[in-house]
Amino acid sequence: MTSLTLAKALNEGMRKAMEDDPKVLIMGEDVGKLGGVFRVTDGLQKDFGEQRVIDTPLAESGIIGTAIGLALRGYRPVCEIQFDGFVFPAADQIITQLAKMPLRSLGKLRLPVVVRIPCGGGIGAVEHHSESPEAYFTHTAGLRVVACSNPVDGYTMIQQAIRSDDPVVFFEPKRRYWEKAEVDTAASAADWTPFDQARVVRQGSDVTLLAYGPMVKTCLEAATAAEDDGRSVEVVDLRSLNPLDVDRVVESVSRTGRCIVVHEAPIYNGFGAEIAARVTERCFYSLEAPVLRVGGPSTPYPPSRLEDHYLPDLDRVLEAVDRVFAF
Amino acid sequence: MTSLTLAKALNEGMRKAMEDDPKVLIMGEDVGKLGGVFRVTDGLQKDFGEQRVIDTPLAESGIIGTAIGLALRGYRPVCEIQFDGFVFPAADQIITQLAKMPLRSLGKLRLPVVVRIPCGGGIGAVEHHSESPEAYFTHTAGLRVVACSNPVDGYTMIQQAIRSDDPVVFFEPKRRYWEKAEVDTAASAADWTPFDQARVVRQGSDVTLLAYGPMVKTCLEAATAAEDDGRSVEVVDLRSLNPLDVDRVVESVSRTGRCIVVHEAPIYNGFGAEIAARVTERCFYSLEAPVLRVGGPSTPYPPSRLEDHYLPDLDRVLEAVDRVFAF
Amino acid sequence: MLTPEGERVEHPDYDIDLTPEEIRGLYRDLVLVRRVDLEAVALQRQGELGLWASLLGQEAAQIGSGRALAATDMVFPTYREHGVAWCRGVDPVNLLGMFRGVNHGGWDPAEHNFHLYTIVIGSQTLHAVGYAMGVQRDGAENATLVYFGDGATSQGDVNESFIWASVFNAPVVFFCQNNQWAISEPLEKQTRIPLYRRASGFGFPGIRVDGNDVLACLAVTRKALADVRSGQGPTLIEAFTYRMGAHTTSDDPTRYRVASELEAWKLKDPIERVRAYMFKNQLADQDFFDAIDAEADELGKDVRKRCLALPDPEPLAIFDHVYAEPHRLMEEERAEFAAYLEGFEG
Amino acid sequence: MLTPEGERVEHPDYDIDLTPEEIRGLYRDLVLVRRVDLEAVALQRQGELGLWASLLGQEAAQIGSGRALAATDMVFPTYREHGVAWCRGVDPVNLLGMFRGVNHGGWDPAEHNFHLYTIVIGSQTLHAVGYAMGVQRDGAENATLVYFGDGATSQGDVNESFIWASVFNAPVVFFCQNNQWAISEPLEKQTRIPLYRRASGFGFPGIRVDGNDVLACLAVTRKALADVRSGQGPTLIEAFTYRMGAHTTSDDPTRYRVASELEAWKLKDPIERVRAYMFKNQLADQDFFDAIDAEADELGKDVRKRCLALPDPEPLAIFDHVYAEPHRLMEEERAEFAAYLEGFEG
Ligand SMILES: Cc1ncc(C[n+]2csc(CCOP(=O)(O)OP(=O)(O)O)c2C)c(N)n1
Ligand SMILES: Cc1ncc(C[n+]2csc(CCOP(=O)(O)OP(=O)(O)O)c2C)c(N)n1
Ligand SMILES: [Mg+2]
Ligand SMILES: [Mg+2]
Repeated sequence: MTSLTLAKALNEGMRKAMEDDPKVLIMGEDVGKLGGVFRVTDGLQKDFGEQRVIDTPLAESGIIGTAIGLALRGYRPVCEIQFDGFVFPAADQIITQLAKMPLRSLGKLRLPVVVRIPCGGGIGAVEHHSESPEAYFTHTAGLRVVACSNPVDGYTMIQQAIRSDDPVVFFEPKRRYWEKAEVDTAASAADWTPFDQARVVRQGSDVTLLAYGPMVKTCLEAATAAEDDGRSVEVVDLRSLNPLDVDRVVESVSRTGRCIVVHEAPIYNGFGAEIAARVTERCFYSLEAPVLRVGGPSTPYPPSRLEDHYLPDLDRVLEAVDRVFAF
Repeated sequence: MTSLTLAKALNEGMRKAMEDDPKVLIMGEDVGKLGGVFRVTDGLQKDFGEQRVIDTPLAESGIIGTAIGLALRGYRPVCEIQFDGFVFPAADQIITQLAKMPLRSLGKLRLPVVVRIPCGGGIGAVEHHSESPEAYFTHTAGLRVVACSNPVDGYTMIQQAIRSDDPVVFFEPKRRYWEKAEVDTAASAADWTPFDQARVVRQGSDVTLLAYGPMVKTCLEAATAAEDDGRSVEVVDLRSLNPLDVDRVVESVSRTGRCIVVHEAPIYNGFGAEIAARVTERCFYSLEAPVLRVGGPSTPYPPSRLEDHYLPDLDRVLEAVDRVFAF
Repeated sequence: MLTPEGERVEHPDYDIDLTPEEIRGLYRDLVLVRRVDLEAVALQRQGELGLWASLLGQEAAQIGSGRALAATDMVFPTYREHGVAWCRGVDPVNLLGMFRGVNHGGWDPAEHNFHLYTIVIGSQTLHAVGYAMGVQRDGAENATLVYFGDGATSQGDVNESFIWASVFNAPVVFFCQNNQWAISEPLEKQTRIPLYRRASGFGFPGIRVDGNDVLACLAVTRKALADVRSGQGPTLIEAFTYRMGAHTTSDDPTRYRVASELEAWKLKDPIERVRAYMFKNQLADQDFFDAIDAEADELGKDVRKRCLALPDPEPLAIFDHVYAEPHRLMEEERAEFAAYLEGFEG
Repeated sequence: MLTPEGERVEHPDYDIDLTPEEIRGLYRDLVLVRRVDLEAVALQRQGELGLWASLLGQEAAQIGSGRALAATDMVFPTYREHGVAWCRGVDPVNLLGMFRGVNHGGWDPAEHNFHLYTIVIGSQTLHAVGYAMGVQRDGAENATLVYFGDGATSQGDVNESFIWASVFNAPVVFFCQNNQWAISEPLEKQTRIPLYRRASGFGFPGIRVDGNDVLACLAVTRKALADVRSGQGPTLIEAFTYRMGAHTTSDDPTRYRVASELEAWKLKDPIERVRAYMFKNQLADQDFFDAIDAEADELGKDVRKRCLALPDPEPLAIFDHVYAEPHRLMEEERAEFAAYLEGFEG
């Protein structure tokens, strides 16, 4: 067991993947000497050289487009998008090429490309640096979309994503980069939770909170606080957004009868909408109340002095818990 | 009253807008002499000249980016994206600039830009020519998103979109371009249905079908067919996807107790998810069954020989009607 | 190197010496790919294809460059490179699949070192550069050749690919078929200077070649490929040619271009000049030409027959190949759809 | 035109004749914007700003080009153009808003003909070209000037903007401040030839100017603006300069660049050379310099004071200005949020 921050756990995970497979490459803006603006790739260029850790020109479409070409040549590129809000210049390459080329080739071409995106708010940043664009990608068939919430998952899921033969959009909650946990880097990969599985991170019987990425911790805190009101709150870390581990979710909600989805992204047509629709379809008769959604307002991310109001927090989650019981 | 195809109605609407306001411009690939690949801009360059109907270089980001600049200079550009699948190179300009600049300026800048997108399948086309990308835009705060389903709305809604001071993504169901209806081009604009309002296009009492764009006609046909089974089906043409005319929808669903959303886009995190989640929240106690979603499979759009299987049709809608009653 | 009248002209920098056998081979290629193309247009007219993008007029650009390739070189085409596909040994019937709507791409790119057709304008240029960066990392000496049109040069992706190729000195050759039109838009909507000069702004050589001269295209492409193989970095080739047909079978060029332009280009036909040259220099006799024509007809018939026999995919194929690894949602939707279909049969 | 030692050199093509008064004005600008910048860095260090992007070292490029503008010209900046903002009469405190997190852009672009700061690299270049196309359509003679960095030249958007400007002969001047770095990436990660040469590939003139020479920047920009006003089309100016500070206050340049580079550029300081020139030529006396320094200190204090007084926005401002016209969803969410907030107060 080693105590690692999320940033370091991801770093160690990539390092391990690069050691295991010489085809694994890292590419992105400032990923080399600087080690990325969050230092997630720190030291990798020093140890693996410029051929494997590539500081690219400043062009996100170029990053993903050339990563696709490298994958076609047998490489496994791990691309860093510097901040969530800068993924959009790459949208075309991700949506029309990365996601669709495998089907286009009737499975003859596989694109093991990982697109790492530090995401979410809470760090007092300027515009475009605090967004949660996951819904753009969960709606894009052909991609896997996952989100890690803690160092253990950071370490394992990044390696699983790299090993996957499917393209993976990998969300990292930037405001959790510096939070620590004990990571068992010696555990066998066979014992890791598959990266398309959800995990019940706290058991409860009255209401299920569904979250991923940065909001898992917030929900755990809310669950603890709700205990004082005598409410037993279950928290599920979804981990995989596409595919959703719907059976585990349904199992939980059928038991608790109440469900709240929590994410930072704007509510309107956010990923919470898919969960709410799907869970309702499967759990219609066990639901005591509609699935509630707690998320960002359906507005662009506000200036940082307002972000504490914008982002779901303990109070907002607890208020939703009250509401779901009041139904 | 004039009998117009949808394509011609849109053409006449744009012509009217250009006559009414010299600041209205048309821009896009092949919109000039060719009149667009669907002839929706036919004759406009001939009559308004190359300064107002601009054949652009082949670059969608450039189209939207320069349209933003033109809007900043006081123009009202109407941009054509040639096909749904080609909007993604413009994703960054639409999502980070067009949608967010008004807020960024605290309302000092307004961007009356219309992005016209011929959308949807059913015309036997090759890849990228049959998609329904609306969810990418409904989730993007700052944009209005509308879809017309018939010539009357084509004629009026395009003019309303052009007059709006907000950026509007305007979906046109390409397989309906050649369908005709009587359009009253003399009616006063004050009498037009506001373009952010839904419309009940068929009244019924047992189940509400919610649709927009190409699926409105399909739903109307299904409603007629369901009559034979003694089922009274209400059909609502949503018209505006952001904002959703939620009160009208809720009014209908509260009455019928059953709701089915129909769209061509892939189900997973599609716009139907938002409707289902929202309607369920508002109508929880009046719903006899969960809101069902009929849509494309959560896969990339298939080769055209499979599109009849992929696209929701009469049978798929009727099957959902059966299911919603069986709940 | 070959005038429209079939005169052979020497060029100081780019000379090639071809055997009569090789010249005959090029002629055969040109005729056969034109024949396949005509057949495809006919198939479309008869409703057997949803669409076809004709290469008419661009045969020399494609065969010249395509025949310059080594088998181990990799190619990234647009949707119009039927002639290059031919050079890469792709069965012409496989090209028809996507236009008939039975698939989105019907051959194995690895088998032919010929990537799938790409429809989103310009996006393949980045794939090609990435692929070439992979070749570099492998320490291999293969070249990568990427095709795109005049219109494509306006896309951000194409310009980014120039930047990447130049910064990484990637072993890639950019082959722009300037056929003067991007659907209805003439060249001046994309540029105000000749396209080959674009390269100079990115720091690598650009060259214009007569795209209707198969020998010139062959010579210039060979040289550029040799350059990248020896580590000299990218070249942009602009093959100056003309789209003799409509953009695709859905298009109506009479709306935007004048007949005289077409007539002028007819005089520069890429096949006629090779034929004239061969005649003049007795590289082939009438029997040879007749035999090629007969072979072309056979090929056309064969392509037609096998096109009609292309099977429609099974409905459940919608869910195939979307993911490489098991994916819950796909399995669930597939099962639901299978049940739905059974409902009809039952 | 002004050596690092403060010698005035003539240039055949770009000469300007400035009065001593004008020179003193430029000097004052340079000193004041540097002072504002230093104050902002200090404010960030003290937690009053979330971030700051310093212009240190780039003052001459910004003041030279900014002072070349006519009031009716339009400017599109990046996030670092504090010196240009100064020339456009934007109150420096307004620049701080977005870095403090109280807004995303704090001035009225129309009032100053100075667009908002744009963070998404390169996207403003297309806005500038579109704006210039509007100017063209108005039959007006204003120029548009757009700023971007060396890193930005790799973005598709910037290259598309070159294409559009060239095809439409748009009255726009591209001003690239090549400060040698894009965060941690040196110039050679973006290009292998000088950036000004990029323009030639698109068919318009490109020129490199000493970005630390305020007179040269002024002269070259004036000429380019005059050219576009008289319909001669776009120019790309590459101002060769250096980012003396960190990329932003979040950055740590010691991880990726050597101190000696910084030392070398210190000798080329844009302010020192003007001061030396003025001294040598007795364009100002010590009193003048002292007065400017005092004015700078006053300005710094004033900016600090007013920065601290910038009010935080009201929570419900989240819903303001997202749409120009009434929007149901905004109204609904605003009402819900208001009720939620009241719940706490109650
Ligand atoms: C991103 C994108 N936008 C638009 C289109 C529609 N489109 C298909 S071909 C074409 C013109 C292409 O012109 P060019 O690059 O010169 O190639 P050519 O067809 O002449 O071979 C256009 C606009 C597309 N396929 N992709
Ligand atoms: C599209 C996009 N990608 C990445 C970033 C993150 N980023 C901010 S500044 C910067 C470097 C910009 O370099 P340059 O263009 O040279 O301008 P400079 O900062 O040196 O003035 C990067 C990568 C961004 N803002 N936008
Ligand atoms: Mg062309
Ligand atoms: Mg820079």
